[in-house]
Amino acid sequence: MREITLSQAVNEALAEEMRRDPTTFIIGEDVAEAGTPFKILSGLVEEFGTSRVVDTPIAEPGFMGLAVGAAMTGTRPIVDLMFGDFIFLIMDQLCNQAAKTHYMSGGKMSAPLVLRTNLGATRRSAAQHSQSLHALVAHIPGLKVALPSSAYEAKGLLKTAIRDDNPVVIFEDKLMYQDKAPVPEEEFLIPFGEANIKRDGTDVTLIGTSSMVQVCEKAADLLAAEGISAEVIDPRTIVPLDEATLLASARKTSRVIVVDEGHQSFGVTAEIASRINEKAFYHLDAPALRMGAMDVPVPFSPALEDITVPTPEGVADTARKLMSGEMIDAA
Amino acid sequence: MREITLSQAVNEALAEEMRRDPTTFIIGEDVAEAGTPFKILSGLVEEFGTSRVVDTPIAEPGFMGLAVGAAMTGTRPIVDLMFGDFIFLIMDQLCNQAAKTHYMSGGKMSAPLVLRTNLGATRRSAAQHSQSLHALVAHIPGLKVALPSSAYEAKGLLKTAIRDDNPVVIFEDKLMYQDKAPVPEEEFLIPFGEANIKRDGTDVTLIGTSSMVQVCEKAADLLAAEGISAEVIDPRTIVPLDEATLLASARKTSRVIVVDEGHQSFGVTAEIASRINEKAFYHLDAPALRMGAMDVPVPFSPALEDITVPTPEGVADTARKLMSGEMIDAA
Amino acid sequence: MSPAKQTNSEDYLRMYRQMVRIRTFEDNANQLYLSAKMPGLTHMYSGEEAVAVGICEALTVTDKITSTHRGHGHCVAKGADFKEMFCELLGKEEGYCRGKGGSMHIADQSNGNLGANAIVGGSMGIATGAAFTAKLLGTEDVTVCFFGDGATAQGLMYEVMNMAALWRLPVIYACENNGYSEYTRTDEIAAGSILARAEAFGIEAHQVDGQDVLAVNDLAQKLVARARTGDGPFFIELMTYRYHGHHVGDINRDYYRSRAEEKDWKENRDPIIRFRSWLVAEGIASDDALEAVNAEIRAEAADAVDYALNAKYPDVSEVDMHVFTDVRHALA
Amino acid sequence: MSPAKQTNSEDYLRMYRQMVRIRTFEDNANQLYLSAKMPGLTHMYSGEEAVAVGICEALTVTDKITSTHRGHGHCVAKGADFKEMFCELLGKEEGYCRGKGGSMHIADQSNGNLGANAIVGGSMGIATGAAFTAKLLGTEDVTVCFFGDGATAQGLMYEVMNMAALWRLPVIYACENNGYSEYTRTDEIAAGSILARAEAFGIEAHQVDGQDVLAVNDLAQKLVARARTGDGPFFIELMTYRYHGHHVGDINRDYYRSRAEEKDWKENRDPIIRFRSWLVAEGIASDDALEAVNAEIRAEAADAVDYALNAKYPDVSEVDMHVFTDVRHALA
Ligand SMILES: Cc1ncc(C[n+]2csc(CCOP(=O)(O)OP(=O)(O)O)c2C)c(N)n1
Ligand SMILES: Cc1ncc(C[n+]2csc(CCOP(=O)(O)OP(=O)(O)O)c2C)c(N)n1
Ligand SMILES: [Mg+2]
Ligand SMILES: [Mg+2]
Repeated sequence: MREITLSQAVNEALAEEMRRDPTTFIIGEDVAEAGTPFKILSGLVEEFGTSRVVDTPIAEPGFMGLAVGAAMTGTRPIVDLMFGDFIFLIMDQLCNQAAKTHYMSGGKMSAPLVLRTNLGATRRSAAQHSQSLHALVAHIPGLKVALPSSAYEAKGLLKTAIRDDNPVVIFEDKLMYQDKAPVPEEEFLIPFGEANIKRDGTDVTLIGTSSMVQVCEKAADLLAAEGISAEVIDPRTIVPLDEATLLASARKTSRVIVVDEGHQSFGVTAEIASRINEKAFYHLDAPALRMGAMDVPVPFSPALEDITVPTPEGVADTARKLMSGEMIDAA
Repeated sequence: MREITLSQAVNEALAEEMRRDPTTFIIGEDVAEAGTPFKILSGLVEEFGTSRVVDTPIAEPGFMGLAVGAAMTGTRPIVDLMFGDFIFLIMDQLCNQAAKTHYMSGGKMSAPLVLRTNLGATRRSAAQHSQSLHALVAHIPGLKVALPSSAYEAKGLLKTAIRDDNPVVIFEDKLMYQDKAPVPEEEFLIPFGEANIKRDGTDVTLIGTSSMVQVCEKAADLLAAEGISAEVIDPRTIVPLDEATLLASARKTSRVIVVDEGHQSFGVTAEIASRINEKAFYHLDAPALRMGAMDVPVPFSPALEDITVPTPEGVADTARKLMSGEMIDAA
Repeated sequence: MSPAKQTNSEDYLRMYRQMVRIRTFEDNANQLYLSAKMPGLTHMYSGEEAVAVGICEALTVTDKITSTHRGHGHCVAKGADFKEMFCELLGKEEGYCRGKGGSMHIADQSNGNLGANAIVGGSMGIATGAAFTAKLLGTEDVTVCFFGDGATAQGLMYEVMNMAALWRLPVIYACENNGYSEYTRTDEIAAGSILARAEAFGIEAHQVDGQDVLAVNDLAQKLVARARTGDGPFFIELMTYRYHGHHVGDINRDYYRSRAEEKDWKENRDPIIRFRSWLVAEGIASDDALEAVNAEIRAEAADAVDYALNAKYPDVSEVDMHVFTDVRHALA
Repeated sequence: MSPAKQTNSEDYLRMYRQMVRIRTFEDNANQLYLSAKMPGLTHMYSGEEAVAVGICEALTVTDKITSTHRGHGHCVAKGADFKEMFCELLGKEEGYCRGKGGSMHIADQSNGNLGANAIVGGSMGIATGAAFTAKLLGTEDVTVCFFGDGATAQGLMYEVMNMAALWRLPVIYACENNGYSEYTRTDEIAAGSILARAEAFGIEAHQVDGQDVLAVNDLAQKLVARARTGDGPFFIELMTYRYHGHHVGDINRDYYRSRAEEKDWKENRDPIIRFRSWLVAEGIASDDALEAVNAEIRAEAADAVDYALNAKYPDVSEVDMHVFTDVRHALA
């Protein structure tokens, strides 16, 4: 199969869906001629024109609010939020308005929009351009949350998101934009709520989201060399969450590590670990463990930044401890 | 001991601290002559004048940002955010600015401010005036988060918050403003990070936050009548979290239910349950269970709203199931 | 009051009727609150009827509006029925939002009312987005964004006005300046000039007497027509007054505004009284005929209240419905 | 260029020196980027020196400024040292923020620089709050809020201007209009008039040639003095130009602005060249003396870069320090 970058995958998904549905449009800062600072959208304005690839002023709350109203009245906005950190600016429009429109209207109105943004540290961009804030939106009922882990998922999940009648937030890993992966030429969609078992294993389950799927796979490689068989699962969407697949694996391996790039405390790992502990407790040899990013603002200095996020070595290390029954903490 | 309402307790805490420290001031909408819509601040503008009890335009991001700058330059702002739901409007100033100032400056600057706001449903105020959003701020490193569960805690925690050199968010339960509790006449502070064991018990631990402490106590009453001894613990602050006290209780009773009024998924219950599962796993007879508010926007209709939040009966019910080993889900 | 301009006296009578319907609706809602039959609380539109009616009468049914926490007036003016409205206020299944929204989120999609909003200024983006849709899809719909003087303090307004101006969107920002935001006088929270703020973005802005339904309607007709042909956006500041407290529970309000002031607005500038005298003076309707209209509306309201009080609450199984469009029960 | 007004030629020479220091700093920072010695990327201030220097030379050391993503110029102008600045850019322990902030968060509290900010418009509240402190505590400090033309699209600006105007806070909003926000021309993202937007809030607003350090300084001196005595707030729009791309990596920029335009600004309106000719023409300094200043600054910068390249990174144990003021290691 041909290989394309995550950036190209996003571009293709947008182009295909915009061809398919004339009510879709892209809105955000420098999305048109510049194609975003990450150059993800190159070529789209040439094909779809400035009425459907809309450059905005630097007014995130404004264009997010505009997208909500547009979605409520018959279009399908695809909002481009340049950095995931800016989600703090649009929380009101996203969480008080978009997320609640369908419910508050008793099902009469809806806001079918997609918010495309990103996550991920270690890009030397410091505390306001490096956050992974997906846990925040996952906490708000009414929003779906997708976390593609490669070009393949980036394309399939984005296409699904655009066709979904609910507000969907999709976080791309900005460090992965240039990473290539096999992506079929033919059209495909990835349904929401279906986890992907990246690798079968029997000893320990590594659940990784977004950027952390690769980290888990590398950890699994390290473990395999030592004869430890790790199963690696990518939930792909955290709302909805494919609990069944995660639980089946937990019941099979009896040991689980959840890895996510958001801050560990009050984050995604807590929810996933809790569900596994709750529903597979008697199958577990040890508690489901969590590895999130450190609970510190992301530091600029490379010397510090690199140690704030989970690494393959760190995950493998935790897995080894789980295997050897070394869970002193829990005793 | 004299009894005062939570509203009076807040008022006293503010008055005492404002007398003590001339750099403190209150800022928010209708805080002066009106004393807020909840009439919590009555009398303060008369004592401290409009330069220190400052009515603002309806511009939450603006006055929150102003507070950050004021805090950075030598004052101690106490921000009044009328409804906890409006926190979505100020997330950028709170989470990208205030929370990170100390860290990003390598410890050279700080933002000693208090954000007073509220949480709690069942007031028939619908989806945008009923949310309990404390999990969101607890996820952001650099913010402390206090959840008073009675007039006593409201006073003691608020005074501590005002003297703290870090940004602190304190969520009052708006349904409790008129509830009375014994509060000493003499000055007192409640340190952060010290849970309060409200009631000793041996069979099951009920960890409740804010409004849910009362719910847990009532559940404990119901259970006591059946011979089940429930320990009730109020963490009082979730950042910092008094893990030691929670773990000691979990190890003692072997059964834990965490009850919180925020949405259950990706919320506070997940973090607390995860920590207990992680660190007391081998002491538990069953997984630490979670009871949060339903993962739905808060509905207006009383017929629906009341069932979205945990109740004493519901908590007692879950405790009974835990006691009887009826954790089918986890098997 | 302006001279008669509409050729059709039916238009005048509909405007009168709609203003009386709003006032009557609010009187009943207030009664429901005072008699503890309504859950929560609500914000009365009484006194501001000419604003909603003058503007909405210039709109077609597919034109859109966004409303505020003080939203019953807009809802009635855009064509809603009493029965579904009272049901909504009481949290009943037959309400416009199946009881899930209540007073602060009442909406009526069938008439283009995109909903009340409990976040002050929260609908400004929505209104601008609705206008964006009209432009993108070429529907020719115009959107009116209602908001209060207090909402002009929200930064969102300036963000969306900028975009609306740059892209010439068919949206009209209608600022209902009733002199107060909650318990605070407008001049204490608004520096400079509200009109100039819109003009600074290159938006044509007008001030109008919000107690004169004909003046409001006249201006609205013109601006809506121009917006429809791509000449927008526009900004209107409508000078008006709310008769009740900020919300139904705001009874003792001497500390922020005087009774004399309230009395003056009610007695000397009431939009319904003024318009009624004018209708009679111009010979468009007799006082008796208008009195009959009032009575008919009172009866309609009483029936609707009665119906709503006896209507059933949504079944508890509805609690996790409508979280997502494609999941019947989100928690099942 | 304006005629000499300062009585002391030292003031002129300091302004010259500061502008050259900024340009030299940026040339070195750019070199560090191009030679892959600097982590991340950075936004160059070159071309805009007269803005930061003209304004900061009107401030005292305790007066405050807030800065932007394009913040090196403000930092130097407010009195910072090269060594700590380069250390910060390279993520070293001796940096102003112990390497935790980097280019986009560089701050220098000792000179009243409250920090660069990576959120466009993000510091507008902070600046207004600093002015609030001055008023509440009676310190008489003035705060200058630097921001770009692009930042005028952020609603926060209007929210805080409203409060600053209502409360007459000693803050000066300094809009560095360099014609672009990222890859977009200002007229494509700003409707109406930027000055009028401030004026609509009752704020006195001025436009000034941002390439003329004397004009900028002259205006700043006057407004700072007035703000200090309670006559503020003020708004200044400074017309200027950035020589480099939006950030150091923005090399191919023909698609959004022409080389001819860049050439024109660099050759005909450069603030340093203009001021240097003026200094020589007015007999305040000889060309040789100014050349010596340049050489001295170049040497200072080279030394600082060298120092920073060899300085040590913070110890990994620092990673969880400074999360809270009262907890040495947040994760211990
Ligand atoms: C973002 C936000 N802030 C504050 C409030 C509380 N609040 C509700 S109505 C209101 C006053 C609104 O004043 P105005 O916009 O003039 O409308 P009016 O009530 O006069 O019709 C306030 C402060 C809110 N609902 N939303
Ligand atoms: C809230 C926010 N939105 C977008 C960005 C990305 N961004 C960084 S600089 C910039 C352009 C800023 O333009 P302007 O304010 O004119 O400053 P200039 O770069 O021209 O100095 C943008 C869009 C950001 N950092 N913060
Ligand atoms: Mg008002
Ligand atoms: Mg610019």
